[in-house]
Order: sequence, then C-alpha cells, then structure tokens
Amino acid sequence: EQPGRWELELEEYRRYGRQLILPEMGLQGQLRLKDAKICIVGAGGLGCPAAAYLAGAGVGTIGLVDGDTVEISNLHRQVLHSTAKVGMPKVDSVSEYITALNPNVKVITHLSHLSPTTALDTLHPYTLILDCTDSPQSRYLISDACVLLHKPLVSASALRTDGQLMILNHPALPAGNPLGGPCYRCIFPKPPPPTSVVSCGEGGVLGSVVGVMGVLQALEAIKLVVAGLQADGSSGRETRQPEASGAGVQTKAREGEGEGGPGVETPQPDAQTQCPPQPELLIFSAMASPPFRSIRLRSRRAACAACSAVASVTPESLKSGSLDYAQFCGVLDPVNLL
Amino acid sequence: EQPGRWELELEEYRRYGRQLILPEMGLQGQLRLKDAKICIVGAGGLGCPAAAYLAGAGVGTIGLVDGDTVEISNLHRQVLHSTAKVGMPKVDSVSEYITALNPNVKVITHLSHLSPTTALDTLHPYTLILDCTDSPQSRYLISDACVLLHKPLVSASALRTDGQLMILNHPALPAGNPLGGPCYRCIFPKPPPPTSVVSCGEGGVLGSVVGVMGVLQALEAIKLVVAGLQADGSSGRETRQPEASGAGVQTKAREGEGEGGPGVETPQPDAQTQCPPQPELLIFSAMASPPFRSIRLRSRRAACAACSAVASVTPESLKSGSLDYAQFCGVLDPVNLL
Amino acid sequence: SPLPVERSTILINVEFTGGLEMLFSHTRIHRISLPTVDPSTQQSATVGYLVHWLCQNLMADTRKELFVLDGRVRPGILVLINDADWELEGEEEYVLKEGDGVMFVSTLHGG
Amino acid sequence: SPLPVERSTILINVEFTGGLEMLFSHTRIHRISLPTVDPSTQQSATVGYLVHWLCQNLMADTRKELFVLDGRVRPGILVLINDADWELEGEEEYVLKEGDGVMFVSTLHGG
Ligand SMILES: [Zn+2]
Ligand SMILES: [Zn+2]
Repeated sequence: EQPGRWELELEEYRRYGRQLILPEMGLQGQLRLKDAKICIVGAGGLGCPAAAYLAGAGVGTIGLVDGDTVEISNLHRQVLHSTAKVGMPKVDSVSEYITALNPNVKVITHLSHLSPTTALDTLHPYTLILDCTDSPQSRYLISDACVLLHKPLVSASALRTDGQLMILNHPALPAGNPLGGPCYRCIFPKPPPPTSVVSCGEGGVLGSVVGVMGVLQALEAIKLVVAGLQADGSSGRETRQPEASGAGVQTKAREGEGEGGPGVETPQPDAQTQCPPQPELLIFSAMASPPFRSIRLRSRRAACAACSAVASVTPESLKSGSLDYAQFCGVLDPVNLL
Repeated sequence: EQPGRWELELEEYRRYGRQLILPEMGLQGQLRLKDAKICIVGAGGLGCPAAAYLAGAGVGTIGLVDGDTVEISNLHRQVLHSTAKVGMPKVDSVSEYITALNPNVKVITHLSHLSPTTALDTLHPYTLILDCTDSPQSRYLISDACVLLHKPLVSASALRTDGQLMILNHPALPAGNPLGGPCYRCIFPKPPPPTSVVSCGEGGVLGSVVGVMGVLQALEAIKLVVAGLQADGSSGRETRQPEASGAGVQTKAREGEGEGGPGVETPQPDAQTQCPPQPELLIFSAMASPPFRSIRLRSRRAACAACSAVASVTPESLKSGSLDYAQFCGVLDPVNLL
Repeated sequence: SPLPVERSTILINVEFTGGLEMLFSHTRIHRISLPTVDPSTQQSATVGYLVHWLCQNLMADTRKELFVLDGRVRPGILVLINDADWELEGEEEYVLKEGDGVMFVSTLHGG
Repeated sequence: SPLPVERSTILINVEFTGGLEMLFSHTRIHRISLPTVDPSTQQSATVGYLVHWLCQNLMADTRKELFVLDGRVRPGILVLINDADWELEGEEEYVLKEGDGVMFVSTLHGG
C-alpha cells in the first residue's frame, strides 16, 4: 500500500461512516477494502449473501464465477436474484444487484464454471478467494489453485439444516512451508465416495442456513483484508498492534492453579492479534443446541499432495489437464458439476 | 389449520422444492409458512436480511414497520435498499424487493414508528413478531405488546462487532403463567442508564455482523412457525413427534459414572422436540474465538411488570399513553427514536 | 456381557452431524457405555475400537460404507476428540477416558 | 497482600463483551486471582465481591457508573456464571470456586 495513493471521496465517507468509526476498521481498513480484489466462486446460496455484504462494505473489486442461469428453485435461498431474472446468467444478476447497491464496486463476471485449465488464470488477479460452490471436485480444484497462487481461501458449505466454514491456506505461504495454513487436501486428503455426496438439489437446504454461512464468509473475508494481506498472500497481522495493556501472551492453561496474592495475570490477546492463527472449523447445526461449535483443525499435512514439500499438484499438472478432478472424486457425469 | 384449506400451486412446488424435501419442513411446514403472518419491526440492518429470507422461504404475509427513509449511510448494512432508493421510505423499498423476489408474499407496510397507543392494533394481526429496532424504549414497548397479545418475539440486536439474539415470550402463555417464556422485562427489569446506550449511528457496526443476526432471526422465526404456533400464540410442538428411537429424555448429567455392561443409554432428544424450550441468549462476537456462545437464560420473573400475575402493564395503560417509554428509559429527546 | 473387572465400561459422549445422524436413528447425541478393554487386542479402548463398536452396536442403517470403509472412518468424515481434530490427538490410537466427547462430522459440499 | 492461609486466592476467568471490554483495557478475557475470603465480610468470596474487586482493581476507565451503579451491576448488564444467567445461580450470593467463569454482557440495542 502506498500512502496517499488511495483517497476516499466524500460520498464514501458518508456511505461507510458507520463502519469507518470502528476501531477495528478505521480509514486504513476501509482503504484496504477498497484496494482488495475478492473473487466469489459460485453465485448461489452462499455467493449471494457474501456478495451483498462485501459490496456493501466497499470491497473495490468483486469477481463472480458461475456458469449457471437463475432457476425458480434457486430463489428460496439465492436472494439476490428475483423472479424476473429467471433464465439470466447468475453472474449478471448478481452484478446488477451489486452496482445498484454500491456503484463504487468494480464487478468482473466470469460466465463459466472454473476448470483445471482456466482456474489459475481466472483467480490470479484476486487478493482472496471465496469458495461458494457445491461439489467436492470444485472444492479440491479451488483449494489447489489457491495454494499454487498463494491466496487465502474462505470456504463454506451448507446442506439441509447444517453449515460449515473454514479459512484455508492462511497464511498463504508457499508449498512446503509448514507455517502456512492447511489446505482443503490437508483436512480431507481423500475425496468422499460419490455415493455419500449429497447436493442441495438432492438433499435440500434451508435458505436461511446457507444464508448465515454466506454472510459469515463475507465477514471473515473482510476481517482478513482489514487485518492486511501482503502481496504474497500472507497476513499482515503485525500492522495491528495489540493494546498496550494486552500485549502479552497467556501461557498457562485455563485449569492451572492460582499462586501468590491477588492480582491480574497477563490477559489473552484478542483473536486478531494472535499469530499464527489457529485453523478452525465452524459448525452450524440449526436444529441443535448450542447451534454453533468451533473445532480446532490440524496444521499442514507433511505429505499433502498440494501444499507440502512433496506436492504433486503443480501449475503444469493443473494447466495440462492431467489432474482429473471428476475422476479423482469418482464422478460419473462431471458435466455441469464443476 | 383446516386440512385441505390450503393448497400449493405448481409454481410453489417448483420454488420451494429444495426446502420442501427437508424432513424438518415437508408440505405441512410449507403450508404453515404460507399461513403465517410475520411482522418485522424495523426495516434496517436486521430487518433487511430477515425480510429477504422470510420472503424467500414463502411466509404468506410479511408486515414491515418503520418510519424512516433510506440514507446513504444505511447502505453498507441495509443491503435490500439501493443507491437509487435514497430518500424512499424503507418499508416501501423492502416491499419492492420482496415482491420482486417472491410475488406470492403479501406485504403490509406501516410507514411509522411503533408507539404505545398504536402498538397493539398494529401487531394484533400477526402470528409472530421480529424486533429489528435499535433503541431500548422500542424493545420494551414491543416486548410489552407481545406479552399482551400472546405473540412470541424473536429479538436481535447488534453493535460494532457484536450481536445478540433471544426468543422471548415463547411459549406465549398469558401473563401470570410461569410456564410461558420470559419477556424482555424479565431479563432486563430496569432500563440501562441513557449514558450507557450506544446506537449503531454513534458506535458503528459492521454490516456483516448485523447481517448474520438478521438472517438468524429469520431462521428462528421459520423454525417456530414450522414447529406450529397455535392460535393463542403457544407452540404446537406436539405435532412433531420425536423419533421412535429417541423418545426418551436423558436425565443423567454428562459427568455421571457409567455402570453395568456395554450399551446405549436413552439418547437426548433433538432440540426441537424438547418441551418446554430452555430460553437462551446467543452471543456473537466477530473478533472473539469461539465467535458464538449460547447462554441459558432465566424463566419468567415472578414480579415482572409485564408477564407476571402482578403485571402493571395492561392494554389500557398502554393505549392510554400512561406508560411513557421514553421517560422510563431516561431519553431526553425521544423524537425519532421509538 | 461385562468383563470381570471393577470398571468394565466407560461413558463416552458421541455426536453425529452433517447428515451422519441420519445413519444413527436420526439422533444427534448418544451416550455410550463402551467396554474399557478392546477384547480383540486386550488393550484399553481406543477411538479406533469405538468406531468399530458404533458400527456394530449403534448403527441402524445397513449402509455401513457410509460410515466405515476398508475398516476405517470413510473419507469425508472429520473425527473430533473433545472439540479438536483427532489428528491433533493421535487419531485411531487415542485411548478414550471417561467422559470424552467424540464427534463425527460429515463434510458438506452444498452451497 | 496475601492472607496468611494456605490458599489465599482462587483463579477466576472473567470475560467482558457487548462493549464492556472497552472499560477494561479493551481486553475481552481476564484471568483473575481473587482473594478466597472477602475481607469486608470474612466470608467466602462471592460474585458480589468479585464485582466490587473488579471495579477497584481491574477497571481502567474512570466511568465506574458504566459498570456499577448504587453498589450493584448496572441495569442492562447480564451476569453469567459458567454460561448461565446468574439468576439461575443465586446472583450476588453465589460463592465462587476455582476455575469458575464469570461473563459480563452489556445488552446491545443497535439494529
Ligand atoms: Zn495441504
Ligand atoms: Zn416478563
């Protein structure tokens, strides 16, 4: 970021005033959002709410990747489309919405599904990727591309009354660096058997469940951008100093014994100042109590096919088409799924 | 509900197919949504996403109560409005959106803020109320009206990077019945001192934080309606039978000792089959880890001014204007706040 | 039947989510009295034994391959021990203790 | 200074949310060594004593009335003991034990 390069217009101060005054945001955070290029892969149940809140917050450039057109069965959950837009490409429908909400946002539409041969070129210009797709093979492909391009990935999914959210490849360090965040293959080295894979079309989904997950994706993306993403995709967390009174790191376990006289121990820093970030899976079950659970995930897998020192996924193998994600996932009819 | 009275059109089967196939929904749930009348008080940061997902899901009648017009500083979080709608009443803007998304929804707009003298008449026709407002006095007024009208209330709020959600007055039993759910006054018998009250305008708010809370309000409303709300506002939970294999109630504490041979104890029923519901507060802190916490709340307060046997809040005291919510909350300038 | 030792079983809290609960009588939370000793190894019960035990004793659905494949939890299921990925705890080899919570999460792909 | 007894303090996990953290050095989670005995009563430390102690020893902000009013937690703040409304636990009279979590939640009104 070059100081002085970006300025906010008066209209932007008015529009973003309510978030600009947050200490977590500030002018620096708003300028980072304006400078950010975020790609939303999938303009459906997750992509719609994610696009709405990224556009509202003032992300400078939003990319939309989807080859589908709006169908009436989408409208219960894909709430940026409308009945009049049935038959229109989803990326065009969302693009119209974004421009009407916030004309400051530059929208780039990619009217096709991501494929192994196009993924790197398509995603290369962006700061950060949101996986809002709906099949295992697209999730492996997007994750592989993010690892190769050194981009963090905010991945969410939903089915029936459940949702899941992970931040992957963050920090987005080169393959082989164990300090980078785990990728999708680290968590799921083998794809699920195709008989176990249920799509929203087959299994159904509650619109507000997938809606919650999409809004949370936008929120996590905004937090990452505002905290600062370096040109290499790694996190610029050092730019947010811990509060003077909260600078230490608590080392004792919660269950430890107290010793000595009354007093205050060094407090835990807020989550956003911890480094490196602990990879987590957020699980949402609308019918369970409590509905939200946070799970600690593993770090990078030493033998990961994508992000380890012995990775077999390379730009060449991806571009040459030698990686067949449909076959890897056992899909018999890959058309329209990726 | 009179069987056969309501039928779905072919267009509705197509539109709602992805949620109709959920066992938690089914045709009965969809018909209950179609029959429901839900009032959203406040068409702002919470009301916008709540309206989107209630309309998408096929709620038959949606009421919108708000006296404000769209301002540019709203657009970062009130994502159903658009730049072209600046200056338009918010209820009209949201009504236009709903009709474009789902023309099956009947929208009733109330272009004014709720007042003590109008609250009962305004809210009376509805099945369920969503409090999407932004001041203590409106929260007390809406809760009092819901108690007097025997309506459950889904109440949410957000500020900065935090959000809160409660289901109040559920089941909506008459005042004095201790089995009814607590009301807002049970949880907060005294209003906060006005110097401690910070609005989104003053304190700021992240759009996606308030967005998450609004979508969750829609989800909770849908769950309540689908589970069945009786004419008297109480829950018709008995219409959803527990699974045959999960019919028992677990009575032992989690930490209890195991005795006897290997086996499976009677499992806990799913949350939606428990009766009566345990009142809970969901706390969301976008910058904390874990971000979501669920808190057990108290039951009805024996001396509650609204929902107890010794309640002083009555239809007469409300309609006569003798209850001054602005004074109760210590507001010096109540204009435009309620 | 109980082994002739003082404490023959331990209580384990088992939870299924992401659709797996449909394979287990549509019930999300189960409280299991698991034998303290795995009879096939005569060693203390591990998570690996628990998986085998659940498949034999708790799973109502006949499609066992949706939970266990080639003797192990099928790909696409995360196993969590006390709210942490089991890879952090030793995977199948983790020795269970009274009151442990084990969660099975089927990954979702919908969007 | 420590009292001349074997265990003079207990560890309490205190959390502030809903904006209250801004009054406590902008820090959400604090780990407190609280005297086991309330010197004013010579009784075991209660949540009521903790509130007083926090106000005296931890609160950096001078606007004490935003946390305590008339000697009690101000209206609009929920107090939660181990994730339950303190009204379920006896309110101020609850006697704290080692490792308890006490959370102060300022109610929000924005929308
Ligand atoms: Zn990896
Ligand atoms: Zn009450």
